[in-house]
Amino acid sequence: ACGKKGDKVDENKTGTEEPTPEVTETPTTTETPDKTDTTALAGTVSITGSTSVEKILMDMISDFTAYNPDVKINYTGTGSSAGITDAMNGANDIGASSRNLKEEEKGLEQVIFAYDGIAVVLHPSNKIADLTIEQILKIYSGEITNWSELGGKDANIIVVSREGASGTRGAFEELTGLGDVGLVESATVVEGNGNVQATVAGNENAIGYVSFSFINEKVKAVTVDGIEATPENAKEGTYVLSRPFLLVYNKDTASPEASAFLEYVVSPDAQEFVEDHGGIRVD
Amino acid sequence: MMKNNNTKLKDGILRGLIYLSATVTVAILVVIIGFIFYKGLPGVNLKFMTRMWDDETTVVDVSRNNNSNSHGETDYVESLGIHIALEDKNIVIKSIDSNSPVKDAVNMKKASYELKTGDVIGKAGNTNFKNITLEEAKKALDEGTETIRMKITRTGGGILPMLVSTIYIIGLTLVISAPIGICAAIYLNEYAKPGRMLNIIRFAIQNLAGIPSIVYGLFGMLVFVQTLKLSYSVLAGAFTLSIMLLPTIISTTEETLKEVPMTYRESSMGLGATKLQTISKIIIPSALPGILVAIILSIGRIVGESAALIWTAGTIAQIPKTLVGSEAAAATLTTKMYWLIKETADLEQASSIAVVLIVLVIALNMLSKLITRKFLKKRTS
Amino acid sequence: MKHVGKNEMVAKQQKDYKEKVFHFIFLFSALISVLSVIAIIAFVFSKGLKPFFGENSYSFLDFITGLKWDPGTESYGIFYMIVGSVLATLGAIALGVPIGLLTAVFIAEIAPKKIVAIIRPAIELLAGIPSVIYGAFGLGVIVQLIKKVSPTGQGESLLAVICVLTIMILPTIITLSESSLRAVPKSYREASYGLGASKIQTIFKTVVPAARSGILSATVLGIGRAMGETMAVMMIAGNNIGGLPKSIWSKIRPLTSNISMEMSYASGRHQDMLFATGVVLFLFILVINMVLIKITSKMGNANSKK
Amino acid sequence: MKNETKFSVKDLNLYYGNFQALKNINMELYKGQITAFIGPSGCGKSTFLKTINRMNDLVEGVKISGNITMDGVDIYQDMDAITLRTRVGMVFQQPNPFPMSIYDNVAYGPRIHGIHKKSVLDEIVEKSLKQAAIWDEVKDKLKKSALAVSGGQQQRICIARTLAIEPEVILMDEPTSALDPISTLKIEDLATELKKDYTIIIVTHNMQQAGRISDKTAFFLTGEVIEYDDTEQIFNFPKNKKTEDYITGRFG
Amino acid sequence: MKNETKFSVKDLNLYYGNFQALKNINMELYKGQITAFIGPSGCGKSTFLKTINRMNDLVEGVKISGNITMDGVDIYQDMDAITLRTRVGMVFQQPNPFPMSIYDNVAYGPRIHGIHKKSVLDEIVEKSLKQAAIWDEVKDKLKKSALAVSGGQQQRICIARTLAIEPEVILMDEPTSALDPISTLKIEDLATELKKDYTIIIVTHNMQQAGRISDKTAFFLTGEVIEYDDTEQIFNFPKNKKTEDYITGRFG
Ligand SMILES: Nc1ncnc2c1ncn2[C@@H]1O[C@H](COP(=O)(O)OP(=O)(O)OP(=O)(O)O)[C@@H](O)[C@H]1O
Ligand SMILES: Nc1ncnc2c1ncn2[C@@H]1O[C@H](COP(=O)(O)OP(=O)(O)OP(=O)(O)O)[C@@H](O)[C@H]1O
Ligand SMILES: [Mg+2]
Ligand SMILES: [Mg+2]
Ligand SMILES: O=P([O-])([O-])[O-]
Repeated sequence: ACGKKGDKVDENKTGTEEPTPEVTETPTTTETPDKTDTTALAGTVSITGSTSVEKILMDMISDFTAYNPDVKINYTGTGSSAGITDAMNGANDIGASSRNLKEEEKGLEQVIFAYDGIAVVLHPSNKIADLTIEQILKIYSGEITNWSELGGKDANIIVVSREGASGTRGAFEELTGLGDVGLVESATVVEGNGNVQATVAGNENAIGYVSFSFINEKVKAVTVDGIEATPENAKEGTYVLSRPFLLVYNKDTASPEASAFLEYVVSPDAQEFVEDHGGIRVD
Repeated sequence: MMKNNNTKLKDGILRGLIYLSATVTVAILVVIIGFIFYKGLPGVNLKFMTRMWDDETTVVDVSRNNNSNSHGETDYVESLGIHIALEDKNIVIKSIDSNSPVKDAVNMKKASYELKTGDVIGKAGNTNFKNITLEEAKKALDEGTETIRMKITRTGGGILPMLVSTIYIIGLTLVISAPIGICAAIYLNEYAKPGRMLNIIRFAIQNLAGIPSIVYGLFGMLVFVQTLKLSYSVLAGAFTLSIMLLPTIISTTEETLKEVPMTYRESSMGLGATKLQTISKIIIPSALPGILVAIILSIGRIVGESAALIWTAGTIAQIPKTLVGSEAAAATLTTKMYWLIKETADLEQASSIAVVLIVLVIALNMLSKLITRKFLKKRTS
Repeated sequence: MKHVGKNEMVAKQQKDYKEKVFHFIFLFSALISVLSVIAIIAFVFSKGLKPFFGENSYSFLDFITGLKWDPGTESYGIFYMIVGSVLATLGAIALGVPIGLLTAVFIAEIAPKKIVAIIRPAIELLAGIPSVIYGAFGLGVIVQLIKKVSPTGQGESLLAVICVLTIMILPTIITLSESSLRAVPKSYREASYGLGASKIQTIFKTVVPAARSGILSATVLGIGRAMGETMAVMMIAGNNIGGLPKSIWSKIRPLTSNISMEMSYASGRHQDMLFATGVVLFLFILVINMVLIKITSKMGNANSKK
Repeated sequence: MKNETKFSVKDLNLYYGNFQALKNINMELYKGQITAFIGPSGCGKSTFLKTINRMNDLVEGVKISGNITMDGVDIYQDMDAITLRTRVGMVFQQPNPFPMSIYDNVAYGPRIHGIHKKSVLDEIVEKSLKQAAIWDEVKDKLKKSALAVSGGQQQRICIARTLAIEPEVILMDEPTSALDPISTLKIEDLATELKKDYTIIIVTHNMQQAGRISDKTAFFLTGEVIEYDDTEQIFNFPKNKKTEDYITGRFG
Repeated sequence: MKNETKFSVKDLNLYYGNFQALKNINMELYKGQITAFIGPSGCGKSTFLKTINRMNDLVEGVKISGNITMDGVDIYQDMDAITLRTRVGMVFQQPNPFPMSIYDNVAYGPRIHGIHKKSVLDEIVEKSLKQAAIWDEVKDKLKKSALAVSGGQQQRICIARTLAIEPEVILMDEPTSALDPISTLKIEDLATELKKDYTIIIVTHNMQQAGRISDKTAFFLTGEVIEYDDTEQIFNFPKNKKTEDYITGRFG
């Protein structure tokens, strides 16, 4: 059930917007419970990287290993860039990324298993409900520093960003154009989606950005250019802050277990978990 | 020369400041411990201490039984001998009959996997239990072939893996660093010739003890995890911590060796003992309590360490099965606590871990006191 | 035992053999320890100095005086971090030493035994609490409190770091100061009382000055601890990517946070720069330790004069 | 002038916890004289000396009954310990200068009592060091550590430190036992010199010393005063057999 | 039996680094006698004593020239230090039993030398403690810590510990200076008793002690042996003025 993935990844296709089902043959052995076990997969697969994918990936792993009890899959959330770096060094079997690969990272194979939106979040008490990409850029680059400039109350904007390893940050900077201007020096930098969410939840004047799966009652997601931050809108492409979730790996060194898992993540069963956590299915 | 009021006033002010400072110190402690226990204590219970961290999903096969003693209850699945319930949109096993076949369930490897109350049924046969009513679930479970295949999820939420991993890392680190550190201290104190060289070595060791643990983490990640390809593993963590602890172990041990009176060495040698005999029979036994305290202090540091471990042992909540490789990655209680705050902003659960940590620290403190006291008694009696 | 027989000769040879083996084991352990010391130093320095030498090198001056850290644009300035770290450390010392010293005075000189029996273990507990817990406390309490009063409207700040570091160095200062206060000979106290001094006068004019070297080295150790703390400060510092702190309400990015935040994904020059940050930390600690050794040797002299 | 009472001790008993260290002491101590306390180790000499300036107050678990008056005033009832100690200075067995400069050592007492003017302090320091017969030896190194001089010099600095608070009485607890013979002689001379202006009470384990310098001698044994009389009397015609045994070196 | 040479010391010089602690010592020490070394502090008594069982080997930076023979064998050239120390036992100034039981203290030496049989050890321990005149006092608490008895008893346990390795010579460095008079007498008696079977060399600062127990006495001064002769001779008719001064207490 492996070895067919060489053709799955189009080397030239980056940042592809239309969710292309990567795997056409269905179903694989793993999701047909009535078939008696034909797989003899055994071994460990280590995944490191994006923290945004954690919730989705943990469910997928749990499900996959239930059917493949001899396979153990470890996931460590270290940030997308770290996962990609690890994959290039051979320090993991699979890297998880919440942004597209950069030019210098293109040597790796990739499997897109979900799309996700990046929600721009404010404290629930903040009156502001909509921001344009332009405004977001200006806030993050330090051109706008007070909420009153946006029609809010007179208070300094507390800009919260992610650590450098974050794929969410990478995607956010790319999609807003912040990458070219640079983050405002005084921005608060915290590690992890959780910390962004907590910091924004704890400060009326803060603004942050998180994966869709981190939207909850403690923080308020604004509409961007008037479009609500929902998976549907992101899928349609009207909500512009969206990016793929990918798994990256080395073609030459991928173990059968790793390959099987890479195949599994785009299967319908697995894709259900994507939906469960506010992501966008690829099929 | 009479005391003037000025002095009395000054005395009073200073005395006030002293009391204030002591109060502040105690208040800080009370507030911190109070905060942690207030947030964390509700989450500490037996399940928290004994369960796995992650949910565990398993596919099992169960051979139904056919003794039909129909109750007709909506929540009773006759053929499996279990009561089920709908909790949070999940179908959960509420109770299991004593002769229920689910006790003989086997997983995909045909190994026995006994179901327990609290297990969540995710799928039975071809029916997905997502958004299902109790009736539908009962029906799906009652129907079908002789063996039914079910997907079972056993909920986690416990810190057992971190407890075990912490113990592993403590054990491994001490196995590496304690003998080397103690032997090195013996060499430096009993064998090495005093002089410039020894002073330089001591200086270097002393310095190393002050280096921030994050620098050790940086070193460990690059050398052990990446260059030596140990990956995030207990061994990489233990190596890193060993190097970090060596200086402390060496200098504390040297201190205690120095406290062993010179006359013990002299009399032993005077009785014709060799150096090694003197060391093993007199010096080490006399220094043992001090060495033990050094080791307990090291355990305390291992328990509390995070910066040097996150990037060497990883943050995976699992019971490590090997020393290196991906099955060896292991989060300790402290690293997991940090991870929780960073990824989930769940201060409550993090505090629950903190409660366990504080209790652990108190226990270690008491242990080292006990040893010192025993030692003092022996000395004075 | 008066005469050396044949058997005893054999036994003696075995003794010699054992003696040699163990000598070797002890030496070997010492060598491993020394090697690990050398390895770390060599490794950290060689990686950390690499970016400043050879072709395409990064200007060391830009590194050490730079005010912006943005690996994406190849700017690696750490001056603002040094300032942040140093200010945080100084602040913690300025608060922690007086409080710690006075608490030590309370324990060593004033408190009745029963109270000491409660406070001392409490302080030992404070010393043993993992730093992450302090971070959590800082995040959950201190940052929230500061946010309420800060003109910037944000709790993550130099002040928050100072508060948490103060708490973290308190046990070090208290325990070391206390033991050096206790080590002051009774005769000094007697002499002072004999001259008609009050208890407080005796404490502050005689006992504390006599213990000053111990208190100083406690302070120096506190500095080292504050400078090297990582996880707790990272959670509450703000970690801005550039700009000097302007007030205690400003965010800072401590040197340790800088390493910790980026080491997971850094590679190439970026990684070397993190090592360079490590080297700077290393040098700070080195200087601090030298001061410590100076102080302890001075203390040794003072004592031997007695 | 002779035999004017400075201290009057009545029915003094002192306990360290349950151990009775002083038993029913009654004694008059006279102005302008040197009184010596002798007796074997542990007999209570130091303890008694310390009751006179209430240094025992600092020891935990001490119980005292009876009373001591100085110039007719009860020192335990009607005087606070700090005033008392300013009037009754003390010199200890081990020279114990503070770890500061010689000048600061001597100026310590005056400063404690609120004198901070440099010129006044300078004067007090010089005068006290002169009185203690050490001025010439240390006048060039007043700013040097007091620990950097010999033991005998240290002891005289300590005496100067005591003199600087202008006490009326000086208590000395074996002030020469840690010193060499030459330093000892210097201190003895000094004591004889000082008795003109001060009342001096000295504890010594050295019979010759007591004989050489004191006017009165009290012989202590296990917390009791066995005999108390003029020094000449005690040394030449002891009334008590125990005193005689002790003086002739038959025990102790 | 008298005056049979045990040790013969020739042109012995000893340096601690650059400091010469022993200067050109020549001396014969005799079997079955007690030889006492006396002299003021720092004159080299202990240093010389330690050269006899090569304890100075343990000190950094010691240089020794000249030679010492025991029964004609050069102890620095032809004997290893461990064998020598088994034959020449040593007792120190401070009683220094190991922090273990009385039994284990005495059995330490024999065990070191490979004796592990319980019955044999029991015998050795009992015999040694008896020889050291302490058996009756400790026989009921052999398993108790050796630190839990009085100083005098500790010192006798240390002597027993030395006797247990059956040395030929016993060196004692001020063995009674930390003890009370009664314990001192007991140790002196013991030494006189032991000299029947052992050659004893004792360093003492106590002239009376040297006079009471020794057969020969050597007087040391700044690293030199000023006079060495029969004890009676030294104490009654010292040939050297310095010896006389020291013995009569005129200095030191
Ligand atoms: N703080 C104390 N607590 C309990 N007992 C004490 C204390 N100080 C002294 N003693 C006891 O009181 C007795 C008298 O002691 P003191 O120091 O007065 O004797 P002394 O005559 O000065 O002896 P010495 O000549 O040795 O100085 C002794 O038995 C001593 O052990
Ligand atoms: N390890 C050493 N290093 C340097 N000098 C030493 C050492 N041991 C002793 N000395 C010096 O050698 C001289 C002789 O010392 P030794 O201990 O033999 O004197 P002693 O006669 O035993 O004196 P005491 O009666 O005080 O014990 C002294 O001046 C001493 O300072
Ligand atoms: Mg006394
Ligand atoms: Mg000596
Ligand atoms: O953790 P990230 O998904 O932002 O890389």
